[in-house]
Amino acid sequence: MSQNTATVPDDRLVKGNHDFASITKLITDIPQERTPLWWYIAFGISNILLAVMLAMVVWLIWNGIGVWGLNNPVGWAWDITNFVWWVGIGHAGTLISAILFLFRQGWRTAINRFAEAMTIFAVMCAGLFPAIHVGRIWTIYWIFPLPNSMQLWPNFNSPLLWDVFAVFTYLTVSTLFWYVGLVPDLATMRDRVKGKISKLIYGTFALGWTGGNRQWQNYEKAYMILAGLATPLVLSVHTIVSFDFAVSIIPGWHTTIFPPYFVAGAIFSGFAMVLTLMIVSRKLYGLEDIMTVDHIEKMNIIILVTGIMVGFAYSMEFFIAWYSAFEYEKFIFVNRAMGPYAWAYWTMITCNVVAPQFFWVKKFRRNITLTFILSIVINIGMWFERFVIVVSSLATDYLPSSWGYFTPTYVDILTYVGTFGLFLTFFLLFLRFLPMVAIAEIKGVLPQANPAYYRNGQSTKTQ
Amino acid sequence: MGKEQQQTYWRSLNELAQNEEYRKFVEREFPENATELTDGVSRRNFLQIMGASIALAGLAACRKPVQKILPYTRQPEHIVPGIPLYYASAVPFRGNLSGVVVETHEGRPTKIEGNDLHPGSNGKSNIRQQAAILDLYDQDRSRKVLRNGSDSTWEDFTAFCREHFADTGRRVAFLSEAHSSPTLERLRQSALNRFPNARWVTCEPFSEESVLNGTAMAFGRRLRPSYHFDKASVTLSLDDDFLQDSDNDVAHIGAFAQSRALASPDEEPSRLYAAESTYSLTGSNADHRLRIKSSEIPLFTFALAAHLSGEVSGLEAYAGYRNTFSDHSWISVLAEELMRNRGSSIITAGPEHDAPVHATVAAINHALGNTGQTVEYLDVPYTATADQNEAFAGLVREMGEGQIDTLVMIGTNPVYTAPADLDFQTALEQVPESLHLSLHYDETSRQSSWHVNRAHFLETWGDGHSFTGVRSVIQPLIQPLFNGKSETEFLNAVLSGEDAAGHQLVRETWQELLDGPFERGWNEVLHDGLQRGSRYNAVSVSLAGSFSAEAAGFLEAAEEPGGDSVELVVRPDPRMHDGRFANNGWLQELPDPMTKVTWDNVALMSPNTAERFGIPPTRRFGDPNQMVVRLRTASGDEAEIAAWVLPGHADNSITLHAGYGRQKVGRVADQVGVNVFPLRRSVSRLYCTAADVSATGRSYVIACTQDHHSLEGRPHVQDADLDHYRENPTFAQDAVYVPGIYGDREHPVSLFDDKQWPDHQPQWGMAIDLNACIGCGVCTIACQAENNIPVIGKREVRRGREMHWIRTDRYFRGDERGNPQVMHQPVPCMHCENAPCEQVCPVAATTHSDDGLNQMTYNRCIGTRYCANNCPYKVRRFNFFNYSKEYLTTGDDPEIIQMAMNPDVTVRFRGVMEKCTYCVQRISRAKIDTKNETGDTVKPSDGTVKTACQQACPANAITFGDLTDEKSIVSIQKSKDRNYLMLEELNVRPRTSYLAKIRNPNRQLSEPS
Amino acid sequence: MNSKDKPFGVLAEFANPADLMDAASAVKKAGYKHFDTYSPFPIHGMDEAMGLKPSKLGWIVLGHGIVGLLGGVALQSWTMSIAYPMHISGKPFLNFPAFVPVAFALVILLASFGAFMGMFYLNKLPRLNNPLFNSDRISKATDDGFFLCIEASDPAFSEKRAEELLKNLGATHIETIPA
Amino acid sequence: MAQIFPEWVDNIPKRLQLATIIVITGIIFGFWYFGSPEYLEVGYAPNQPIPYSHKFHVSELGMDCQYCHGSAWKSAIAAIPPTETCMTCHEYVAVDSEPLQPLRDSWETGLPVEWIRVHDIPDHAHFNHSIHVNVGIGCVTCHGRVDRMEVVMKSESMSMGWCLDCHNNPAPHLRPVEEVTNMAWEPPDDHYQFAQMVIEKRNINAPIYCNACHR
Repeated sequence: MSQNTATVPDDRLVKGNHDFASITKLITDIPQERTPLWWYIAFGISNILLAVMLAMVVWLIWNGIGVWGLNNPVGWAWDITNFVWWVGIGHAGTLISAILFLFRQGWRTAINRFAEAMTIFAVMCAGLFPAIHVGRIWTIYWIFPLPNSMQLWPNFNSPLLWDVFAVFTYLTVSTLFWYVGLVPDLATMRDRVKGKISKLIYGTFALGWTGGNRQWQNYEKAYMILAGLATPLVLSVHTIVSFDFAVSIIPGWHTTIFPPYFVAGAIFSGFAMVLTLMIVSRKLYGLEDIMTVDHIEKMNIIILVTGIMVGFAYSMEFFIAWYSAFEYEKFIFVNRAMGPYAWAYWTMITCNVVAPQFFWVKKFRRNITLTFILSIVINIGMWFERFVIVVSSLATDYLPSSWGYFTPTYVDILTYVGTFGLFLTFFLLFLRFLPMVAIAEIKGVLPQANPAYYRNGQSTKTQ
Repeated sequence: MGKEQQQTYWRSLNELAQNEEYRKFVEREFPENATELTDGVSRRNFLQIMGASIALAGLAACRKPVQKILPYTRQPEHIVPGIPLYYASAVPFRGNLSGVVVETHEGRPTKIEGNDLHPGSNGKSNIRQQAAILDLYDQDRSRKVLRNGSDSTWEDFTAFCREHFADTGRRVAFLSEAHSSPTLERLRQSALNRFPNARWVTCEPFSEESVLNGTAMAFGRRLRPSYHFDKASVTLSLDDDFLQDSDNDVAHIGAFAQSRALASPDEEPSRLYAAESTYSLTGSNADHRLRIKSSEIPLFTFALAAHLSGEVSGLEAYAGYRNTFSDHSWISVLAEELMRNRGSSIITAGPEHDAPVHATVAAINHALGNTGQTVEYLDVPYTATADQNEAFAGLVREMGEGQIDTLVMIGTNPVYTAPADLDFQTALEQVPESLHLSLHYDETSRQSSWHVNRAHFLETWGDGHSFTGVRSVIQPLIQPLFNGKSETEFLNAVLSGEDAAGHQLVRETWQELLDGPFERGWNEVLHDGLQRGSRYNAVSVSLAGSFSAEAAGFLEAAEEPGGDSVELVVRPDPRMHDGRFANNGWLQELPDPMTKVTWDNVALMSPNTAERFGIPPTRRFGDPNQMVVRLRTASGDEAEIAAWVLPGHADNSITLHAGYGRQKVGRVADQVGVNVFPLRRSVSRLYCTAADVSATGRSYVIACTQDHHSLEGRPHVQDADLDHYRENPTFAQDAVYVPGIYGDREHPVSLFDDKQWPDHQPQWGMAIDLNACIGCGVCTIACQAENNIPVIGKREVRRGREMHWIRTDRYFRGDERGNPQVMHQPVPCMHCENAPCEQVCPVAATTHSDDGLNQMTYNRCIGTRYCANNCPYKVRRFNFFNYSKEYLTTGDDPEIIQMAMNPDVTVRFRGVMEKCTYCVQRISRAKIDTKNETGDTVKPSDGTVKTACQQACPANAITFGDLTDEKSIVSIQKSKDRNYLMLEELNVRPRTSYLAKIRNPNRQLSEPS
Repeated sequence: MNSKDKPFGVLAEFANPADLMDAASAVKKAGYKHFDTYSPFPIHGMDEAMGLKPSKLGWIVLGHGIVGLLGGVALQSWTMSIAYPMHISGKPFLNFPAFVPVAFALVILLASFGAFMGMFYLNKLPRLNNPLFNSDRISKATDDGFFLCIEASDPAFSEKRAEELLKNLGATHIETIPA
Repeated sequence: MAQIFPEWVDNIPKRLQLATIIVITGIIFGFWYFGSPEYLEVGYAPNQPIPYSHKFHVSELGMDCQYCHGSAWKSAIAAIPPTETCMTCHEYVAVDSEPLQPLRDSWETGLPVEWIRVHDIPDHAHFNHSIHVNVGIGCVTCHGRVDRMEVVMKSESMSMGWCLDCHNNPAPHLRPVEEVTNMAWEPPDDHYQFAQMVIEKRNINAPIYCNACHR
């Protein structure tokens, strides 16, 4: 990369003896060759799920929030749980693209495109829930500061409003970031696809990119800045999401440790989800050379680290609860572990704290199957984390008289399942029609991309 | 049973408002009352159904919907549209009236309040009176006269009467509910004169007959004991729930609360002992409670009398008598206590207990010199001279033998309520002609040859006396919605075959009753709601000579029930009574004060008894399923009903509430609960012993509004023994350690400069005295009536979505297997100054008003429920479905229920949050009136603004007013040392504070077991 | 495509990034201004080799960021304290701690728009029709080709001399691109 | 490679920018103007069952508002007069006029005349006439020059914003209480001092908190 971005020296980020052309071919061929059968099957299933979700949403809006299992103490349950869960997953993408970029982690190039796409679709799923969880969705535009004949404005003291701004910004910025990264590769596609129509389409979105250095210069700058902006953003978004709870007064919600704890959790689940998707698609598309076992190991290390952070947060919560000498706080945490929701709590602990410990062992870190299984286990665990926080705190708060137990209805469940339809539909379309790896960036980290490589013979090729 | 039936208050949502019949019907019934009433759109508009309906909105999109205004043609005097009018009337119950004032809006009665002038109510009311409005607008009331089940008319009926009763030799039997109406009495006499072979029997499933028999035994006259709890320093309740199951409960509660009132530590509150089987509301307010089986109550009573016989004269009859309770620790202690408080003590016994108990109680009271002090014996001319329960049994026998050829039933529902062993139904089949007057086409109407639809008391003229004999006229507020007839009109038709108006009948009677110029007296009575100075005479009594003989007899007969044989106790339901209120959604949805169960009756039993029959002694949190038990009496009658563990219930005793399991009566009543009258005998009606209990293994879903009944040691409800209070008067305030601001409550640590309320006058606040509150729940109903709170049905309540703005939390404390204490705590919105709900609302739908109210703006709410989540008191209520629309637009003619709505309160739409507003509509009215009168201030004088709950509360537990005026009652209450804030440590600064409860236990009596 | 006799420029292809870089610095030395190098990925040190001034994008972004900040603070302060002041949880109308998150989000949002649109503006994109595309080889520039194009618009341009120079710089292939 | 796009395509972006700007401003303006209560509400003047002319009764006959709408001084509602009120005169005046037939029908049948509502505010807004009238807000302030209306027309938007405009600054709308029904009243030059005096004396602080109107 240009003067201000020298990557941390890391040999053989790309396995196999690839040159520029072969890489181009490897990746740009995917959208060009015949659509494989499995894709149609997967796409069909996703569409069915999507249809289910839409049906549930219509049913909800037609009848009212009552079709969910909510009750008087428990005003939020699966809706907000799913929201936080999806947003959390949405964190990996921008994190990989932005933070790893700033830290010059060359290996990110193999997976960032992929992870960013996942981010955008995950955030779309997340955004759905705050929108449909309101009682009168037809008035939801009131949360935007629009001038109106009532002369009323939203309440900027409300964490929920902060959330709206944060998530909206996050979605927008992630999308811009993703698109900027795509432009040179769209140009590559434009120059390789055969069909007239495809040429027109790719050409249009490539915006006439030439690959001229005068363009590269501004491009690099823009990418830098966006990365610089996205980094605090990605940290702030889940911080603000955690404010929804931390700013409240409910024991189990009103916790200062939430921001870092939520961010760690988000990265944790995000990486897990990236792994899940990556392990599948690298196999299906034979990209083992680009998304190598080294990548998987590196990500497993991050999962291990964040997993430990999350575990630490869990224990810290208990300590602070005891240390605060605040009886309601104490009760709520003991109650989580022993009370009516103990089953959920221990599921969470097993999945989030115990499971990642496998990754202390290098053999496990590099074991694809195990990684795949654990990545799924972790996402289950992280869903339960949010469930435990949201529901168990509300179910047994200050006044014992108003305690109540939450039981989901089929609408709760199907709506959640349905969001996978939404997510996968978009993701499959992405895999099918867009270069799923940042071609230009991969080329940039090849040894032969560095002029020095040619100066002193073959020496740099293998050192 | 078995599976949960969904309780459909509303059959289908499609039966929507605009039906043409009602249009006509309104114009026919009350053309004088037409303002904005007679066309769909504007009526809904006027009823303030928020945001109209989606349909209307759609319409508005294309064209402005045309809305009509329909002015009066001839405007009645006094009526100014938009200003409610108040009329004095009276509510009859079991033959006794309580004076009320009825609020009407453009001719629609919308709210009932107590009548300040009436000694029976002192401006207060109970749940039955509050809920009476809903009975008036009950769509399921019978609307026509029926002859053998097929449509007929009132004219046909009168014609029939003329023809049928022409033969005065007929063996006519009149079966009437209890009454105290001079007019009805007049007609009764003429009836008995007209038909020499006629007989008149009073039929009340739960009556004061055995009380009267008791006094007859003791004093030789059937007299009604009237207790003055305010004068008593010691009260002993023998299985008597006098705070709830009484015709004089409002007065009782007031007096009782007064006797317990504590302005400062050095005052001496009264003390209440309760010996009972079930855990009654009265028991929950007792300082000492003894849980014994109802079948042991007589023994306990006799033992007490025996013990006292040594110390006072008048109880010689009991001298030397001994039974298992003679050595009970309570007996000696009670005896000592009662001796210490001669003349200022009261002993009462449950009205359903047999005569000997009441006789003994009367004897003890008399011997202790309470007669004339705390107990009065009233001579009630409207009670029969003979035992009506026996008379009823006799009548049924004769009916069965075919000796009765015409049965005239004025009210009452014996087919449903009569004791099983009498088998009234088959007896009724032997009667050729049976005439039945009733509000609903009920079980008895179905078996009768004539059914006449009865008018609600708010629709017709009537009269009667209060429990203590204050005479009132029942004045109608609206023309009969369904052309019903009053009992007087009915009986008059039977006698004369003529259709006389109740108005004229009542006036005729009162010609005799009023001295001085009639019209003036009459108007005075109508205006005041009572005839001043009228009351039953208290007679001086002395022990009857025959007493000792009788006593010897029943002492002889008193047998000891086997220790572990199970007794079934059938009591009137606190809400349904004998089932006559079963079609009232407000009462069905009001949680039972002790169990918090709604929409069902259950078999109450102690944890030990439950375990004995294989029922888990504690419920799993959040699990609505209850085990169903099969109960079989010795005589083989059966009922299957869900078991409910009530800590503190006597072991080997099962309490059942009557009034449920009614069939084909109305949308609300049908299929709710189980009918337990079949388990009842005609002799010793209260309980039957040696019952057989077995678990069926089936389970049944119960909708209970309080899942968790322990306080978990939290300091929300502050109470203390009198001694402790005297040592540390501010114990309640000191109970909570308030982090950071301890010892400096005025200036809590805060990120912001402290906003000092009040910066504007007035500032509203409320204080709730837990020492006065007995937990009856009338505040909930009063609030529901005032604030248009919908009934949501069993399924929604079971899901924990109850809508009540003020709830009464009930906590048990202590040994659940033994005799735990109970605490009642009414919880409305606290109107926190630093309200946590406000800051989290993204659209500022809940904010603070200048006068310190926590406002909920429904029409701004988008329904995130974040505020409810963040409310530490969980007082916010969410419209999960379109409850109001279902409640107000379903049924045959929804407009009827719509007429019950308060036009000053917005009806909430689906998806919005709602909560207690401190009755802001009343506040605004008062502020505006004050401003209009004074021209400058918006500060109403103290007491002008009363919240609905405050106005109804018979115990005066709730005070409300302006905090900027340190002379206001609420300020004075809040300045008391017992005053404390719930969850003060959160620094949300609730405007609603509580006054701690003080218990007054007897040191000699160790912890009650 | 219009028929101006003047071509768009001379396009030369080079074997690898290193050669391209050398060529670029040479062309610069030769006094050319209007030229550009084309490569499938950005090449280290090419900016110096071509003698490009640093990008102005940063300033555009800064401007947007400031607008976002001021706008955010202004919006919240005005609505909460002037437009319709409401008592909320006993907090002051100007509750700045609570305004931080939204203001922050708006800064990021506007700044990102700045970076995004600024980049395309500076790169004069979108430009779907580009004389450069008249060349058939140029499409390799997005694959594995390394090109240098001296444009006719350069004052010092003459087709002959440009071809000469580039040939000497070891171009593997040279063509003239019609305008 | 050959060009994919013809040359003219390069002009599209600029044009596009221009177009979007125009469209967006158009939409905003459209909402602001056509969506406004002023546009939707003001001028609503339905034909009534009886062509009652306020112009004639007020201007020509000089009847006072209170004669028919007296409840406005006592109650929240300024009620439409009962048929009775009309008949006090029309039993003798214009007894057989064709347009008055509905009135006479109502008088005989006892069924109300079905007037069409002109001034209608949402169900969740509880407006109280008495408090406004008694501190000196003129009828004309909200209802316009009814004395000039043959057919009653809605002359103000009556949107929440419209209410707030006055509640935020009531002074300009205050007048002596005895002038409340005077349609033609013009504020004198010293009106400002007068208003301040009234606000002082009557301690007028028009509430803008929600419960003032929404209960």
